[in-house]
Amino acid sequence: MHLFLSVLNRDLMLAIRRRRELANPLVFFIIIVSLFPLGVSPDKELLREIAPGVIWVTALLAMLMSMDTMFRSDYDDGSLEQLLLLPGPKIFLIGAKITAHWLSIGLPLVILAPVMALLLYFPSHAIVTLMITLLISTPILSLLGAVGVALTLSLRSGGILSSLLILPFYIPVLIFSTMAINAAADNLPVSGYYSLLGAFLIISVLLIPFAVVAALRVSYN
Amino acid sequence: MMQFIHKYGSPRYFYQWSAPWQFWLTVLSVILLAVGTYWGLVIAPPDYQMGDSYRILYIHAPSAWMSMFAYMVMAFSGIIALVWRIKVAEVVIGQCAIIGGSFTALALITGMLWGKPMWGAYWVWDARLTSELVLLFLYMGVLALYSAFEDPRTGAKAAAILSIVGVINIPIIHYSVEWWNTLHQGPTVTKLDKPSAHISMLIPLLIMFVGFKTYFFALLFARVRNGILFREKNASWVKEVLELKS
Amino acid sequence: MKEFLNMGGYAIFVWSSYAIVVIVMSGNVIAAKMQRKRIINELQELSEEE
Amino acid sequence: MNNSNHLKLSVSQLCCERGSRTLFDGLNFQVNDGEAMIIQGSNGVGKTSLLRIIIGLSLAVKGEVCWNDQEIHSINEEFQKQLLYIGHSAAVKTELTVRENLQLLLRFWPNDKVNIVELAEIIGLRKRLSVPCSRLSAGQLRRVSLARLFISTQKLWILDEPLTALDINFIGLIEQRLQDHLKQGGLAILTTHRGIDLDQQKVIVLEI
Repeated sequence: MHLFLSVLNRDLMLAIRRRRELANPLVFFIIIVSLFPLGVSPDKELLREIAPGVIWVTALLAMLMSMDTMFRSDYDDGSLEQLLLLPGPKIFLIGAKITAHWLSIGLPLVILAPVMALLLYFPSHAIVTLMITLLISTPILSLLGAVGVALTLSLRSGGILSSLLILPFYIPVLIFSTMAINAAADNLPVSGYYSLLGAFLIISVLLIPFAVVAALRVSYN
Repeated sequence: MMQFIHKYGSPRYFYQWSAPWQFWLTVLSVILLAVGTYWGLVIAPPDYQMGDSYRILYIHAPSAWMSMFAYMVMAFSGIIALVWRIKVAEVVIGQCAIIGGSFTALALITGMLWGKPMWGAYWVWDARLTSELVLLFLYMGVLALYSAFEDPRTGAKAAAILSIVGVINIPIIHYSVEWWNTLHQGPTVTKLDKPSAHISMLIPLLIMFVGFKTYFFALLFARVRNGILFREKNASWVKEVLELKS
Repeated sequence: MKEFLNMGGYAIFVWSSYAIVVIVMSGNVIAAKMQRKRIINELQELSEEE
Repeated sequence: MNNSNHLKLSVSQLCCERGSRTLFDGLNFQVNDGEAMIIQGSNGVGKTSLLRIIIGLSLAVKGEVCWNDQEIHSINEEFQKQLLYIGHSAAVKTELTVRENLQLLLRFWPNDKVNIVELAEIIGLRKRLSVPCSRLSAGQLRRVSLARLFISTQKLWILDEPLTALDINFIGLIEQRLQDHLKQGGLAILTTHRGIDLDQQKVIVLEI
């Protein structure tokens, strides 16, 4: 636990120092979402129709963009191997790094999403659902992304490859989240979707760190 | 268990015992595929609603099935490769990805060719086609990752981890797609599925299933044997084998 | 024979899909054979060097 | 076990491959407490790979590494408690100041006998404590990472090219520190191009 906290603290400290770099995915998110009305049409009905999908896919891409920051710099300057050599279970270390990543990218996205939803005339009563789905799902995106990044760490062009590997795994989260949001927009019950997404989150939290540790071992071989 | 795996997984021993298997599986698959195709195209009666177009399913369904099966095999050998560090299992992963990928492509193409007359469009976001498409993406990922490493052993280990994560995800993806599909589409579309049970239609389907399976294993054995020869090029037994060959 | 080839009007779809399957599956086999040839040649060169 | 003065690191029948070529095979050696081993060899013979295998970061194709006769992966925790490894990348976060980096070192490898200022004094960066490491020279970065040596309570030191980019008097300091470490019954394994003068009869030289 001490390991978890100290690594989390370290990564957050670094995140604060890198805030400009970390802002990029958020700016990307804002720009892409605002491109859709320009590209498709400013028609209220249409935008309201596509809003959940647009916001979700864009958020997903923004997360992917930021994935490389999770391990890359630590791998390059050799501090990742130092961390891996710390006594204590490695999954705490990994968990801490993923948590830090989510706090510095995922959480801002969740907070930003409602604003973008308003740009797309998304009904305000469904915005809470939008935020909750993002709140539950973005950690899953961080976790899955960690696997991809860890696997491609030792490769030159790791970034793009890792997103290719991971995107298919994002599909269920995307489907259920957007379905939940649409349901909320039509004033249908959404608790079922929440519990499903919650189940995904729990499974991911329990299993994925082990996969990441294994992947890092491979990257160092 | 462990000794068993180590015994049959040692490259040299595998190379020996797999030879006859490969041969007989090849023979068997040729016969079965020939019989199945003839039966499916000629003997089996046309379907009362789909007419003759349903005969495509005799190759579509087995391809789709094998594309899944190949992924399972890949993930399973991935586990073996990671847990017991068996070289042969590592080879299997890479070769299996190639074969499985081609089956997935076949399932997609034949599915589209079936869909055109049935749905009037080459592509419909039908649950089965969609998850087949996702499966193709997964295979692409594994192949891309595997070939990205210049050291094949590292590549195999990485691909193993990815395919294991994938095999846990496939059911989730599949059901989420099904659900999404049922929500977004009317049930009017004829679902892409096995022909409505009539015994004379099912027999050729079964024959084709077995034929595809034997074909898969024959091909897998062939490719894995090649892979082993390459991987073990410095080992003495390989040289012996080759002296016999040359 | 004619209406067999005609496949009740679905000829293009049925035959093209069967053709593709045949091409791909036999292509796989040929690829494996060529892979084997390539590797064996390479290894023989390797052993001749020594 | 840890504080018994009969520590040893032994390597048996170690084999390492990169791609298809074999870097080394059947490698055997043993290092006892108070001994230092210097690994020499031209670039690309696998010095770094060997160190990575010894610290358990990457796996050998064959053979095993033992710490006090126990295979290191079977006693991961205990082994890593005794291990200090410094690779040839500095592992210093350039976004952070010298002080923050030293704080990180002390957080992950605690040693209440030392405080930041003393530590900075030793590595000669006292006046630059609040300078971001991105503004340090290569040599200074190296010193920040080598600060590990001066807070170390670990018995087994594994150093990959520790002396690169250092000036003469700091090299002297490091050599002194190594001597003390060996005197206190520590072990050291290091790779280096330039010679390093330690108490000669305690030094094993391994050529790979």
